[in-house]
Formats: sequence, structure tokens, C-alpha cells
Amino acid sequence: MRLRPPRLRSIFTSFVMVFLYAPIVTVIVYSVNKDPLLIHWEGFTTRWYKQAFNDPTVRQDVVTTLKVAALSTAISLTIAVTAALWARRASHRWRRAFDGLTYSRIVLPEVVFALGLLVLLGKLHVPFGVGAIVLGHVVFNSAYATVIIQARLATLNETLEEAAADLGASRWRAFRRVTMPLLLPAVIVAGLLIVSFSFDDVIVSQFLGGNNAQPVSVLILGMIHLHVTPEVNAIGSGLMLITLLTFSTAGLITVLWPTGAGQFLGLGGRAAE
Amino acid sequence: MTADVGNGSAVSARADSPRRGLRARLGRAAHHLLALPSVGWTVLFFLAPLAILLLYSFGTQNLLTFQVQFGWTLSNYTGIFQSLYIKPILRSFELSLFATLACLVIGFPVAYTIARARRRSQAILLLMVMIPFWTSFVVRTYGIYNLVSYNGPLYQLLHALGLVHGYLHVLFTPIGVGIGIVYTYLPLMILPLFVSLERIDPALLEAAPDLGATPTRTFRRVILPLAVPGIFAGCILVAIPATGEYVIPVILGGGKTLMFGNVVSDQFLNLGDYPFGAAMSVALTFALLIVLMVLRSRSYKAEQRIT
Amino acid sequence: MTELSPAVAASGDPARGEGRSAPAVKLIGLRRRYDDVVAVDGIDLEIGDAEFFSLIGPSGCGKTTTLRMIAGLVEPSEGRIEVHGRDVTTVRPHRRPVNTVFQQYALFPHLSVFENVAFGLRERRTPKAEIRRRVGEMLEVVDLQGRDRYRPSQLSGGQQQRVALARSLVLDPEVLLLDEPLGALDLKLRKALQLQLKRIQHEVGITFVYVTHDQEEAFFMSNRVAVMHDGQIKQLGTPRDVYERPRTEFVADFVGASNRLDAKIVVARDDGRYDAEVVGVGLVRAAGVEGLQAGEAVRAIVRPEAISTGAPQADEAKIEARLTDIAYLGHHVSCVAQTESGGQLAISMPQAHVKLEVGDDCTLRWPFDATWLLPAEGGVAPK
Amino acid sequence: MVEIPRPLAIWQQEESALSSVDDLTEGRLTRRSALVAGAGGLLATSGLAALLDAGSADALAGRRSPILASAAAQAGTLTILTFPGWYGPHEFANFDKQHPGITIKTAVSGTTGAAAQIAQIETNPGAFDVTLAGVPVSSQMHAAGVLEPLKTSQIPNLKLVGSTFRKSLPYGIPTDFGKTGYGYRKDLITERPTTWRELWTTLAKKYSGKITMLKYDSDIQGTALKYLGYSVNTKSKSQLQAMQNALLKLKPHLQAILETDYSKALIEGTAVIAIDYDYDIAAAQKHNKNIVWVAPKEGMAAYLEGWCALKGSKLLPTVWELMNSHLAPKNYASFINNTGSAFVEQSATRYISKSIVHNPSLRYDPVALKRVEFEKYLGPTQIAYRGRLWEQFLAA
Repeated sequence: MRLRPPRLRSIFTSFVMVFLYAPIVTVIVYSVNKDPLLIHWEGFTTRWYKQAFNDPTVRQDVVTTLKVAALSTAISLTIAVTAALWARRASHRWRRAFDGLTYSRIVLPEVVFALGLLVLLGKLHVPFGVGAIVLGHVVFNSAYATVIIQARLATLNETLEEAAADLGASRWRAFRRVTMPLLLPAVIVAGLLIVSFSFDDVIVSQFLGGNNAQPVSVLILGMIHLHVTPEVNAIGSGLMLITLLTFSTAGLITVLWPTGAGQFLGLGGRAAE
Repeated sequence: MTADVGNGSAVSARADSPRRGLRARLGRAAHHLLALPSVGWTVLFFLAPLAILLLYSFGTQNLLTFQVQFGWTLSNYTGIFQSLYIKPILRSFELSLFATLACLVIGFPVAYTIARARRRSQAILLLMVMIPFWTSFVVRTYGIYNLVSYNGPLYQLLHALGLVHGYLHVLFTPIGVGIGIVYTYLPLMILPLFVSLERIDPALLEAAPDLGATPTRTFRRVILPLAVPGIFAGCILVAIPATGEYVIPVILGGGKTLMFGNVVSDQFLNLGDYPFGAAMSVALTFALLIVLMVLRSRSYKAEQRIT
Repeated sequence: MTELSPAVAASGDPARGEGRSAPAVKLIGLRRRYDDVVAVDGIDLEIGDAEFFSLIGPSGCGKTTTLRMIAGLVEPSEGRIEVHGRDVTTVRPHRRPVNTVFQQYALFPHLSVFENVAFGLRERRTPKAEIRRRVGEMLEVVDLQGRDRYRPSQLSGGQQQRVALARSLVLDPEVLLLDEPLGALDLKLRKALQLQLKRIQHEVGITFVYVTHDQEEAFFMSNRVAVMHDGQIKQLGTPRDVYERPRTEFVADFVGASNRLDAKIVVARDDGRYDAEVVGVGLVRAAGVEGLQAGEAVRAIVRPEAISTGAPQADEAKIEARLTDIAYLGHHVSCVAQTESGGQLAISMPQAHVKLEVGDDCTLRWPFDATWLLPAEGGVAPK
Repeated sequence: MVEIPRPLAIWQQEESALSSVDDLTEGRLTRRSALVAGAGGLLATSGLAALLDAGSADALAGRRSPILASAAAQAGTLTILTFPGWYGPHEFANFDKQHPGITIKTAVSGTTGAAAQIAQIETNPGAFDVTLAGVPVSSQMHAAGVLEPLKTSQIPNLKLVGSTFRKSLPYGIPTDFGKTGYGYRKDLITERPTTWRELWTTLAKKYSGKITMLKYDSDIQGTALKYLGYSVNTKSKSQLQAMQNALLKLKPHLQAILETDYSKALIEGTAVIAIDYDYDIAAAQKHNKNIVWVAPKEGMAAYLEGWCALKGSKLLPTVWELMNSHLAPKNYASFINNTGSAFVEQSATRYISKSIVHNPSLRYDPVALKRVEFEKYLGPTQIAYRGRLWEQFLAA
């Protein structure tokens, strides 16, 4: 049964997609524009991509960005899943306190805790670099992931796990074979989201990067202080492409992997409930 | 007993186990270990840094020796209520409110469409919502800048349609900032809405018209109430960070439409007045936490009602 | 149990009185295709007023799709649907004079029991006082008085099911559609609710169209049943008719455990009966599907409960067999016997009659009248 | 090894031998570094120093280098805190050849604000060897004790830099400076302004919403002070209040206060006047011949910036050599050609692109310099006060 004639909703969704992609299209178009000032279209060139690719700083920073994103996403998701599993069976009062902590990590302006963290890590003599950036990113990324995964977990029927336990599955196996597959859609959604946060972050990345870890976001911020050059657009488009490739490879592997087949695409998971 | 401890929680907890009580207790203890990563991380890398800043907010900074001195002055807090800051504060709340409502209005049909799509399409649609956000935030925002600039592509489209004469006055206005914020935070609205809409039993959407509800009434009486947790979650995720937003106003507002987030980060990044910046952050955080708590408790009630 | 209120018993707003002479539901050439799959393949059917009608069949047979087309939740690809003579084929579900009880009840989780039942009345802008009265009465009908403030999640499965029933009945529909409403309940509860459903239907006098895959349930409650298979109605009739005189092997098989023996028509008699040679039994005089020809290979259907042991009478068939299994089911005993030809027969008889043990040889007998002949659908009868 | 200093050919205007370098400047036009943080940097530095207290100070002290081993013998990575693209592909080429063991790396000093950049230095003692800094910031860094005193004996080429510049930036080697004036489109406005007064009084109203302004506190405040006829470095409260009023009066007429791409709107014609740096207007003129540079008669505020050596560097001898190499005329010219900025070394003129040398807004002109007032370090109280005024202006 439909809410409205289907076309209206689909048309609206298409419009929103256009809205979401229009700026990205300009970024891509600008990245291949010969005009270095980006005022007119002066023809197609791959020069900016070559320039970016040949720049060792850009290459190094892309690697740093991917490292930070991968690490902080992995840690954040682990924290979020364990936290959500705990919260589900926690007493009401504890859960509310816990939720308060989760949400305050999202609420607080980043600059505030980034500065606090800078001071703290400085005092503890924690070396700045990729590790320190990850520490900071996990603070807010895990909070977003927890919110999403918790929402999903709330809808899952505990009897499934109990049934699995009753069938002799150990807790770990019950988790791995019953809970985790059901949670996977939310975990994937959360992962997609927090990777983008990790990419976007400037403040924590700049404060805690030290002199040997500089993500692309910080580099770009430095670069645009001259001009918003085509090269900057090329770096932005390139980053998107790399991420897309990474994710689709990961998706492909999951799909082709014998046991996890189909789970990756089973985002909706309605039938699983 | 030691054997049990040794085996830990990984041992199967069969229903027929004679020592089920003990296992259950151990299980509960082990269960609390699950909270450890999250709580530990939060305490070490979030609360501890904040405690330092909280202390600073009551301190003073000596302009000559440049030392932050701990103390119990409230002057940093009273300073916030200067007329200078009222305008950005009000503007922040205004823009955040507008952006949240716009995200909700735009995001709901999209989330609903995705939630009712076939499962394979769901994955693809969700991915499509996320892909634009894998560029760089700054580059993306300049993408919007280009799009809405005085004679940019949007202008040319509207002009060709005869909807606009002269230049397009969106860039460097609060509307431009609003568009930027809506764009940036839209996925944060769509995702929780999707999660809550996706879990609505499709049979309910058949039951309502079967009982005589028109599509509009079905939406109002069934879909909307059941989406309330998602709506609250989405509003929290959009409204609160949007209030503290400061990059978008700089780029799309032409530096004229400043928000409270700009003022706060300026204290830290440009003026270097840490005690005052800390006081502002604390005040902002408390104000937002109150909003948050109200929204959350409503959301809790809504959630309990439907599960 | 409960006195039925006049409002419910009268079951009629004047608007629909005139259509009463027409059948409650009439399906004409109804078809539904999904891409390449034909879910419902041309159904013609008339369901009478105040009838308890069941659509039965294995899963995937098209019975639920048919029901959903009547409800308006699925659009037919072809054909017409009439309710009391009025064509409702293109009428949107919320305007149809029919209501549905869904398989998983589809109760609104955010509304109380009272509000769930009042849902449709509120859509009709019924005055508040009347809503209160009618919901109260209906909750009594389904035996849920005092539960009006509960949330659906606080109720047992059976109670939820009754809320769903009340929610639809309170709207006083011309036809009530029930889609496997008892499917999720345990056996004991099912039995109880079957009785209750039957009683309620009787009390309210509304046409019930009931979908189930459980033939026993359908037989127990229905005035008539239709057995569906592959999107078509294979047989339509009273439960007794369908049970005792199945027209095809599929129907015979579906409506109950039946023994099938290979046979051949010897003579098609004038009185409509046949003389048939049944393998391992011999010549049997029995009724069967019309139009069987002499020499035609057929199946002889024998119900397990028609078989007994002991010396056969003159008008009885007999077969030698050895008991291979005995299962005690309370007041009944279910046995399996192996014939000399290797076929197996199921037997169901009262406990008191069983004096045999597993491994005993015995003579099985049943009246000729209890034999039913129908066309063989190719191949050897399943053992 | 080190290039021999050429005789100072003061005010000499030689044809550039390297006219082709013009192409290089295309699209890589730079703006001044945000390290020249007017008000911001000062308190920020001190604040952070205070935040980090003894911990980092110890680390700094512990790493104070013994120095003065032979620079040629040193090996390692020499990190310059600056902007990406600030230095072109040629400047370090010679130096790299001569010092195979040294890798020169540039680290981004992000642009979210001066405090963040100073935080980078403060929290990573020894990580950076050289930083780009303006007069106020370098003075503040000096006060905070993070700068290594300049070893002028090791940098003979420093003498090639005009003495005004050397005196203004005593803690580092001056490399470039920028004046704030404005550009207009002569095809889009009928007036031919030459003063700040015209901009403030008549043009602002007439072309309201078509005027852009660069976002840099000290340069804009200095500009307003110049318009009012005051010193850029005034400490008078009443003068500063008048400055603030002038800025607030102008603000409603501004299209945008820009973080980047100051002249793009002017080139496109969506703005008709841009308050901008000399070199940025010079670059914009290449894209649109109708853009006219105005060096207002009331005078202009200017920044001066250069390289400072950071305490804790393990490569100090190499740092001095690098500084010397950077100021060698050919190298220096390459840097100026890359940035398109006004230059401080007269003897490099012959290698510098014609478009810079002959550009009235950029050329090395002592007369023009008299109309320019460089921003000085005014002490923390003054900086904090001006910072608040700036904040107020933006928030209004």
C-alpha cells in the first residue's frame, strides 16, 4: 500500500538527489577545468589531477586521511556495538546517564574538547600524530555510531539470541551468528557516515596531528587560503573516488565471501526481524 | 567455581545448566564489561579534557604574564551576556531551527522512499545519500558556493526558466548559510528517520486504510507517530551541531552572517582568550544539553509507546 | 457469553439494505500477475450473505492475494469484484465496505487497545459518546472488557488477535476478511478461538471470508470452503462435500490424510456408482467423481477413520495387512499398516477398538460407501 | 657554496632575465600568510604557553641544540611551517643539490586562526625548524621564547634586504610584504577614485552590496585608521573607537568579507570594488584589464613577514644556510615570481618578472613606501583590545 502516488515521492527523492549531487558535480567539473582561476570554462584537462598526484605532500596526506578514517571507524564501531549491547540490558537510569554521555559528545563544539585534548595529551606526553588524531575522532565518531546502532538494536527481538543460546550456541557464537548479522545494516550505515566525518574533520586533525601527520582536510584548508584552485577540487574528487572504490571493494569481498554472502547488501534487514 | 570463571562468559549458557544462577551473575558482571570501551574512552578523552576547560572557565588570564590563573570568578560567564553576542546567539538558534525543519521536511519523504524501497535499492539509495559526503567538507561547501553564486549554474538554470532577473541573491545571505547547513546535515536527518521508518510493520500501512483512513490520515495517525523516535533523533543530530556551526557561515555567509559557533571558536583560535572561550563553551553546552534532555525524554516516551 | 447489543446485531445501516439480494462478494474472472508469475488465475466466486466462507490451500496458492484484492490492498490485473452488487474493483481500500483482520494482527503499537478499536470510528468522525459505547460493547463481544487501556504489547497473542477482530467488527463491515488470523497461536488457543470466532460470526451475522492453510480449522468453522491451488479454485463446496467427495487427488490429499489405492473402473453404473477393481482389495462398488469411464485408471480414496479391523461384512472391502506402527492420541489411535503389495494404509480408530500390537497381521475393512473414486493424475499412487 | 652577494644596485630597474616565469604565477597567486596574525596570535601564543606550562618548556629546554657543527655534515628533515604552494618548484633546487642529506618539508599551518598555528609549534617542540611569521606574531613568539635568535653572521645575504625591512622584522629574515588598498572596475563605475574617503563616503552607498573586503583584522583596522588619518599603530582609545565606527558604517554595504579569492568577484564583475592586497589586484589585472589599483592618498597599512628559526631545531646551522640561500638574489626572485608578491630585496630585481617589477602597485618604490605604514607589535593589552573590536565588527 502506498502513502501517496508513488511517482510524487520518487520525483521528490530524485530532486533531493540532484540537490545533493549538484555541488559535487561542480567540484568535479572544476577539477578538470583548464582555467586556473575557475572563472570560465576553458576546456578539459587532467593536469590538476596529475599535479595533485605528483605532489608527495598530497599523496602522503591522502594516505594519512585513509589511515585515520579506517582506524577511527574500526574503533568507533567496536565501541558503539559493545556500548549498544550493554545499554540494551542496562537499567533505565543507567541507560539515560549513558545516553547523556553519548549525546554530549555530539553536542559539544568540537573546538572545545579538541583544545582540552590538546592540553591533556601534551601533559601526558602522548606523541601527536595519527594515533592522537584517531583518539580525538573516536570521541565523536563513536557517539554517532552508538546512536545509530542503538536505534537498530532496540528493534531486534532478544528472543532470537535467547533461542540461539538455548540451542547450545555460546554467547560469542550467538552474537556472531545471530545478533551481528541483524546489526550489520546499522553498522554499515554508521560506518558510511563516520568515515565522512573523519574526512571532514579539521580541528582535531590539525591540533593533534603534530608535524608528521596531516590529513587532506588540513592540507586543503591551507591550500584554499590562496585560492580555491582546480587542484583542490581534484583532490576532493579524488578522495571521493578512492573512498568509493574502497567501499565497493569491501562490499564485493563481503558478497563474494562464502559465509557472509548477501549480508552486505541486506541493508534493509526487515525480513531478518 | 574457578573453572567457571576460567571459562568465562564464552561458555554456553544452556538452559539446563545446573549452575545457571551463578552463570547468570557472572554473565551480568561480564555484561557490564561491554560498557567499558565506551565509558573508558569518554572519560579519558572527553570528560578529562572538558574538566580542564571547565576549570579554565572560572579562571582569569593575565594579559601581561599570559598565565591562566585558576580562580572562581564568574566574570567570564557574565561577559557572555553582552549585547555583542546576543545577535549571533539568536541568529544561531534561528538558523538551526530553520535548518532542522527544512531537513525534516526534505528528509522525511526521502527516508520514507528509501524505507519502502526493495532491499537492494535501499542499500544503493543509502549509499547515494552518503557518497557526496566523502569529498572534503570545505571543497563541498565551496561546491555549494559555486552553485549558488551570483551568476552560477543555479542562476543560469533559473534565469533560463525565467524565474530570476538580475543576479541571484543567495550567496552571502542567511539563506545561503541556511542552504549550506541543510545540505550538510541532511544525511544526519535521513539516516535516523530511515531507521525508524524502516521498522514500521508494512501491515500497519495496510490496516489503516482498511479501517477507513485516507492516505493523509494514515500518515498523520500511523506513520508520523511511529516515526517520532526517528524524528527526535534526527532533530537532535541536526539542530544541536548546527547551532555550533561556524565554517559554513564563513564561506557561504561571506563572513557577515556569523553564528555563535564562530564567536566561540574565535575566542580559542584567534583571540586566544581561553577562560572566556571555555566559559562560552560551557554555557553553550549547558543550553544545548537542556534542549537535548527535553528532546530525549520526549523521545523515550515515544519509543516506549511504540515498542 | 455476552448479550449482543442491538447496534451490532442489527448489523445494518440502511444504505446497504437494498443490495442485500445480491451476493455479499462476487468475483468475476479475477486475475493477478506479478511480472511473470500468475498469483491468481481467473477466479469466479459468489459468497453469500452471513456466510462463513474459507479459502484454503497450501502456501503460494493465491488465497491471500485473492483476499487482498477483495480488501483493495492489491489491484487485480483483470476481472471484477462486487460487494453486494456494487462494483468495488477500483475503489480505494479506505472506501470499501470490507475490513480485514491481518495475519500478525497489525495492531497499532502506539495506541491503546481502546484507541486501536476506535481507530476506524474516529476516521468516520463518529461522536465521542458513541465511540465509547460501541468500542465498549465490542470489547465485551471479544471478551476483552477491562483491557481497554493496555498497549498491544502488553497482551497475549490471543488477546491481540481479538483486539484485531474487534477493531474490524466495530466498523460493522459488510464483509470481514480474515487472513490466517490464528496462524501465530498455539494449538489450544487456536481451538478456543475457533469456537469464539464461530460464535461471534453467528452473533454479528456478517459475511466472513477466511483464509487459512489449515483445512481442519476451515472445516470446523465454515459454511463453505474453496480449495485453491496454483491460483485457481480446485473445488468449492461444503466442508463435508469437499472432504468426502474430493474431485482431484490434490484436494483429497490437501483436505486430510487419506489413503489412496490404485484402481480401475470396471463398470460405470446407471445409479452413478461404479464397480471398480482395487489393487489388493478386489471389486468394490463405490461412489466417485462423475463421468469416469470403464477401463479408466483411478484412485480409490479411503479415509483412515473409515477403516477398522475384523471380519468384513458383505458390503465391505477388505485387505490383508500387518501393523507397523501404533500411536496413541488420547481418545484415538493412529496406526500404520503395510499391505502385501507394499503399500501403506493409515488407520484412525477409537482406542477401545484396538487390541492389536505392532507386528500383528490383520484384516482391514471398510464399507464400500466409504470408498471414493477419482481420476488418477498419472503415475502410480503414492504409497 | 653560498652565492656571493651582488653589489647592491639600489632602485635599479633591470629587465628581468626570466620573463617566462610569468606563467608560473598564473593560478598560484598567493595571499599573505595567516601567520601574520594581527591581534590573534599574541594572546593565543601566551595562552597556549600557559596551558602547556612546564611540560613543554622542559621539553624545549632539553632539546636546545648544541649547534654549530658544520651545516654540510647535517642530515635530516628540515620542516618549514607555511602554506602549501607558498614556495615554487625552483627555490630549494640549489639547496637540495648542495645538501643531499637534508630533506626540506613544508608543513601546513592551517588557517583556522593564528592560535591554532602557534599551538602546532608549542605542542610539538623540535618538530618544526622554520616558521613563516609576520611582525606581531614573530615579536610575540620572541617574547614567549620560542624563537632562536637570528645568527646574522651566518646569513650574509641578509644585508641585501632593505634596512627598513630588516629593522621592522628583527627576529627573522624578511621575505615579502603586502599593502592593503583597493581595486575597482573602470568599466562598471563612472568614478575614478584615488582616496579612502571617496570609497567610504560616496562609493559605498552608490555601490552598496557590490563591494568586497578581505578578512584580515590588522589590515582592515589599519585601513580604517588610515582613512581617518590616524596611525596604523595608534593606541588612542578614541581613535580606535572612531575606526570601529567607520568600519561598522561600511559593513552594511559590503557584499562579503572574504577568506579567500578576494578578487574573483571583481574579475567576474559581480563586485565593482574590492578592498584587497596589492599583489592580488596585480594578479587580477592579468585576467581583466578593466581593474584599476588604487593606492589611496591617505596612505595604506602593510604587513611584513619572513622566516624565523624555531628553538629546538636540531638543524640550526642548516637553517641559517637555508635562509641565506633563500635570500640569494636568483632564488629570492624565483620565490617572488612564484608568489607574485611585493619584494624586499632590491638586488634581485633583474631576475624578477617584468610584470612585478613594473607594476605600480608592486614595484620597489621608496616614494610609494612613504605612504605605507607597517604594522607593529603593540603589546598584549592593545592586541586584546583590538581583537575584541574586530570580533564586534564581525558579529555586528
